[in-house]
Amino acid sequence: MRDAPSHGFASLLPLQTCDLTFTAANGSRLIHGIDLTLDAGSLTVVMGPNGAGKSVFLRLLHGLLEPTGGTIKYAGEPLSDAIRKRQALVFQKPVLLRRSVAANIDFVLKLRARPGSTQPDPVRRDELLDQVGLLDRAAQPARQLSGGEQQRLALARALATRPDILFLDEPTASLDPASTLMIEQITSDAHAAGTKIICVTHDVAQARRLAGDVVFLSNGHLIETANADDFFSNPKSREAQAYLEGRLIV
Amino acid sequence: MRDAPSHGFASLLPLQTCDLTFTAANGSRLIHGIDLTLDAGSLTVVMGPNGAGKSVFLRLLHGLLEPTGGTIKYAGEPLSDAIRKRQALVFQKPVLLRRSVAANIDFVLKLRARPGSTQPDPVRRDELLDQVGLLDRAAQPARQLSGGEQQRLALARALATRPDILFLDEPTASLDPASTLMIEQITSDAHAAGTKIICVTHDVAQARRLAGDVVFLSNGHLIETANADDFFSNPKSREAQAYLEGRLIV
Amino acid sequence: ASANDRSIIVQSTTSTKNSGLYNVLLPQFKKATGITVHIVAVGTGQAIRNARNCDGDVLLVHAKGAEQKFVTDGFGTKRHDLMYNDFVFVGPPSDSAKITGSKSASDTLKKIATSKAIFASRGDDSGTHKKERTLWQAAGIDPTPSSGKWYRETGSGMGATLNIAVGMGAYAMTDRATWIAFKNKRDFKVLVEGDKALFNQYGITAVSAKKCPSVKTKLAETFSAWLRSKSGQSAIAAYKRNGQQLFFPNAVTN
Amino acid sequence: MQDVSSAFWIAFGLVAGLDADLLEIIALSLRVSLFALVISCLIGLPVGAVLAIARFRGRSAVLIALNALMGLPPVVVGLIVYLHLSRAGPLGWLNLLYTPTAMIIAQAILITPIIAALSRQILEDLHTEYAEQFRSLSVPAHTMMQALIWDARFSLLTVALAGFGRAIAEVGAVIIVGGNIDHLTRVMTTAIALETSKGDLPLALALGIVLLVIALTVNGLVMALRMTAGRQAYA
Amino acid sequence: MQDVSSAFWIAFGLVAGLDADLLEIIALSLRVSLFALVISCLIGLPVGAVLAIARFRGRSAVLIALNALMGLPPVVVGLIVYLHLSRAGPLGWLNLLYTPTAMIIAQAILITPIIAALSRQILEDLHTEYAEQFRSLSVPAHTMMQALIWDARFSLLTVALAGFGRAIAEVGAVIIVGGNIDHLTRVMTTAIALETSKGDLPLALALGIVLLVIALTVNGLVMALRMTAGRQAYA
Ligand SMILES: Nc1ncnc2c1ncn2[C@@H]1O[C@H](COP(=O)(O)OP(=O)(O)OP(=O)(O)O)[C@@H](O)[C@H]1O
Ligand SMILES: Nc1ncnc2c1ncn2[C@@H]1O[C@H](COP(=O)(O)OP(=O)(O)OP(=O)(O)O)[C@@H](O)[C@H]1O
Ligand SMILES: [Mg+2]
Ligand SMILES: [Mg+2]
Repeated sequence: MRDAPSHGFASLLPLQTCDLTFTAANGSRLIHGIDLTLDAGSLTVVMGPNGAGKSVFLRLLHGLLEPTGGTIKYAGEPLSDAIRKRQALVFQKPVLLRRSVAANIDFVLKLRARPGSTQPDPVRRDELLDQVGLLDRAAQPARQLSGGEQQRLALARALATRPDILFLDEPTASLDPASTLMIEQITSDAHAAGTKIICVTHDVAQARRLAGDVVFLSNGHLIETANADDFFSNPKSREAQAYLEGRLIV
Repeated sequence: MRDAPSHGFASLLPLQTCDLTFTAANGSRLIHGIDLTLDAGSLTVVMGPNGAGKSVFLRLLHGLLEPTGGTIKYAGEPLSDAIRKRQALVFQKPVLLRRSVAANIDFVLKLRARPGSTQPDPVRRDELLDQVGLLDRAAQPARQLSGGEQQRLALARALATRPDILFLDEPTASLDPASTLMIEQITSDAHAAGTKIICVTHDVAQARRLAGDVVFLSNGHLIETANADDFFSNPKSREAQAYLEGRLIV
Repeated sequence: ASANDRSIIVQSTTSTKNSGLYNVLLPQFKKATGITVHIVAVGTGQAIRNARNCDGDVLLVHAKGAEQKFVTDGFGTKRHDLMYNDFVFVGPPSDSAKITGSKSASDTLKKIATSKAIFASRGDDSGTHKKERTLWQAAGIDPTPSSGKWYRETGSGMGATLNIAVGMGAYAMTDRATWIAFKNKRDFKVLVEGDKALFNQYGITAVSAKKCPSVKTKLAETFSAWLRSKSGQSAIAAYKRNGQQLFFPNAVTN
Repeated sequence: MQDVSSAFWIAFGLVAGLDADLLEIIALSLRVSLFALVISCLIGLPVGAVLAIARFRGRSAVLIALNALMGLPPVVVGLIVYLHLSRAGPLGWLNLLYTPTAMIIAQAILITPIIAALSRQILEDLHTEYAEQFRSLSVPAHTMMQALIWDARFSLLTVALAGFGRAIAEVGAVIIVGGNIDHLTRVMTTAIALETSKGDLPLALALGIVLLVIALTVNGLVMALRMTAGRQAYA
Repeated sequence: MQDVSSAFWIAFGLVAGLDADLLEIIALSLRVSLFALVISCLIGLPVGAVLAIARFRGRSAVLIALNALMGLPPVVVGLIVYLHLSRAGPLGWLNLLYTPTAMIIAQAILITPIIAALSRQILEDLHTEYAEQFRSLSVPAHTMMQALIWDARFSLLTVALAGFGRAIAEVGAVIIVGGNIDHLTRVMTTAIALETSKGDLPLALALGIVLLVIALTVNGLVMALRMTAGRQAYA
């Protein structure tokens, strides 16, 4: 079984943003001219206080929001439908279909199935559910799951697409310690198999465990990008220092 | 300003459950005969793996679900509308009205206003928003808030009812470190002012900081209740030990 | 409409209404008397029924038997002949039953029945429908077993029945006023006319205050009397569509 | 088919000419149907909201009945109103038969179940989202109803527009209780029925086109209002 | 008012007697309206779904037009179908005028906009919830439409029932294209109109009651089905 990229296409990386800007319909600027390059090889963790714009930033990278300024390039190519199909995003608040747990996975498997084979593959579905510890819940309505179970299902659904780039928005926010470690393991495995992981988290310990490099946002600005070891041992910006110390950033 | 109980009514405590049982419509038993007494004076933290039944348990205590067996008593009285009105619950997935941030608070203030005064009190609303750091967002649609901001708004809304018992279901799951400390401070303050806090969390560090006593659930069973110091230094049950060590509980 | 306004309600057949006759009569009447007349045009049965419920001050229909029963039951003061015209048979020019030029209504109906040509009957118990049934009876034919086959009972007003006849190329019997005023004739023509049996008498009856205390009998009588007076009768005679006179006044003027 | 194209020309002429008679008919149509709509919303929305939130024995039966009442035949409604308002009827002394008021009553009876049944569905869908939060806050039923109706107001607009459409297009009921009396109770639909029975199909169609233009205008105005409101306050 | 009570007795007698003529009329009413409903759903639901998810220039205009079409007057629909199917019309050679097929066509035209407009609203409400997730998964439009319709199927039932109600209660269009011909195209509503014009109000009302009983039965069956389905699969 592989959750890693399933094809021999060219890499999507490096991911480069240039003066990336986003202004909401109500006129407030949520992302201020971010210039950033993310390469293959290292697991990227995005950190920053609540309301910093982390979720908006992921949405922009994944093409769910249209930048109001600047550019996003994947291996030099502008974001296209073909590129978007090779990405997956686990939302901070997962939206599950009003169907059973299994049907939520089946929906995605059918979507990504080779043309011709319209039946989702039950073996792969069960593998995925097993991986996130939900196999015995396959028949249950997805919306009845507990908070942590829903988050795990959303991750399994994202893995079902075998993405080249996986965006995770606080994937373990309401998971118990064991599930958290389980998800971290799955994430590391995917990373090792060549999937680029870009993960938002507030859990500093988790960030330390996972991160290869850290992107720190605050107030819509890119404050700092650094190698993880450097960032945690010696954050350069005042904002990152305050964040790590649990102080309010003013 | 006081967020503590606003009246001289008799205490709702002790809270006692006797053989509390809940079986879902699909026949699966989610809560298995829980006998528990919670007293005033100590802040209670509820812990347990994902799917243990923590959220269901809070719903039962708050009267959102009808027990299919056993009893719940507040200071010897069965749960009534009058008692429910003196409680508040911050949901794991907060449901905000499709209105502005301010209107979400106003809705509750109007609801709890003395008969006759139909206008919500703008001063108190601003105090509440300020307390959770959302004052400058008052006019924004609540559903546009970031994940962490939504969670803080939900807490402010619960505080607006000046509850005697406050149930918190993972209130800091997606908060940044500073906001987490801020919410912990608000919680401790409310506790100090006499509000009984019953808080679900997966964050062991947080539980250590807050808990006076711990209730540990697993698989719908009450596994252990203990003084916090005892629980963290020397958990008695195999399940609690495994949980604290981040091992999967089988 | 409060009780003291100078307005009355006439329960009328649709044929008089659709012909446009009221458009010339009512302004003249209003000028002469100051009374406003409201026309409710419905099926004959419904008109009589409404009048029995005291929801009209005057009844103007063409079903003599039913009108007389209305009066003997005490709902009307007196029924008066007002005017007449005649019924005609219309149909497509192809005329598969070859009824063109038939001398009598009986002949016409026999030809239609034997050739099983489609015939659109009102089938709504209206004055016209009652007349048609009498004619079938006189011809010695019972068309009802063929209902739904060549005998199509439309259960509709005259105009709707003509629309249907035109739509499916069926024969139909209609009063001349409706036909002349009717605009959806296409290639349809009058094929049979002139038989005495096709005579069509309109009557007018004021609703009686004995059964219906709320009716404005006085105003109703004024309307009835005016229509039967010289000015009313000549106004009826003067009304033409496409150069043709639609109604022939025959009230007994006094 | 020539009729259809000539109908467009006639309709154009009618609108361009702004005939006083036509204006009178249009005004009455709008007055009657909008009035009936307001009454139906005042009754139907609360009924829909109550059924959306209340759980009681026999609720399914009530929902079945309410949904079935969407199939209330206009002629039957017309007859029932007629029998009540007729001078021989219990309310005959009100002298309402053959007046616009009678038409408003008939249309309101006709569309209230539609408003109630459709808004029930929309409010219930929203309620599944809000229910626990409301129950946690011990929100009283009437506040809950208000909040649901307010927060679903933009979706409910479509329901109201469905009711308006049904009312403005309706002929069976208004012709019985209104009588289609010239200059008194003639509305667009009864005028169309009259011209049809006269065989003047192009004119009937032209009036139909005018009626659709009216419906379009009303819908356009509502949409414009909705967009202004949506921009000012938050949806 | 006596008429109303006697109507109940007559209605009772009609149902108890199970008159063959009445059964024929009931069967045709159901056949025509259910058939029209199926066609309207087959067209209206996808249209509603497309409008719920698609964002394009002029979308507001399309929505205004669609909502306005809920106010399509039945008589006008009847006339347009009549002019097409009439001997002189472009489709005259099909010989469909005054057949149940013509009535089905007319009713389908009448209720398709209603199904489309109302389902658009319900599907759009669900779509605001699903939209980002779908877009993230690059779900193609037709799969999205299917998923929305499937996941909202219980709410859409109310829309379908509204369409059914409109169809079964409708008289203006079917009487023009069907002709209310005895034993051929007479349905409940045209029979009611006929008895009304004959002045037999109790019989007309009785037929109205029977019609409502039919509507109740259909709604009851649908509700029973829905509950069985809701119990078996997950909503
Ligand atoms: N559509 C919108 N219009 C206006 N402001 C918005 C909109 N969406 C989000 N915002 C604001 O943008 C800011 C950034 O939101 P975002 O969800 O990206 O924060 P975040 O960094 O993910 O925070 P959290 O850690 O709480 O999830 C927030 O303050 C939010 O209120
Ligand atoms: N209505 C329901 N019918 C059947 N099972 C249900 C229902 N609601 C919840 N469950 C199941 O009950 C179990 C307990 O759910 P609950 O939400 O209380 O868990 P939890 O302890 O809060 O977990 P988490 O830490 O993930 O929030 C879960 O396994 C869930 O799938
Ligand atoms: Mg976020
Ligand atoms: Mg939970």
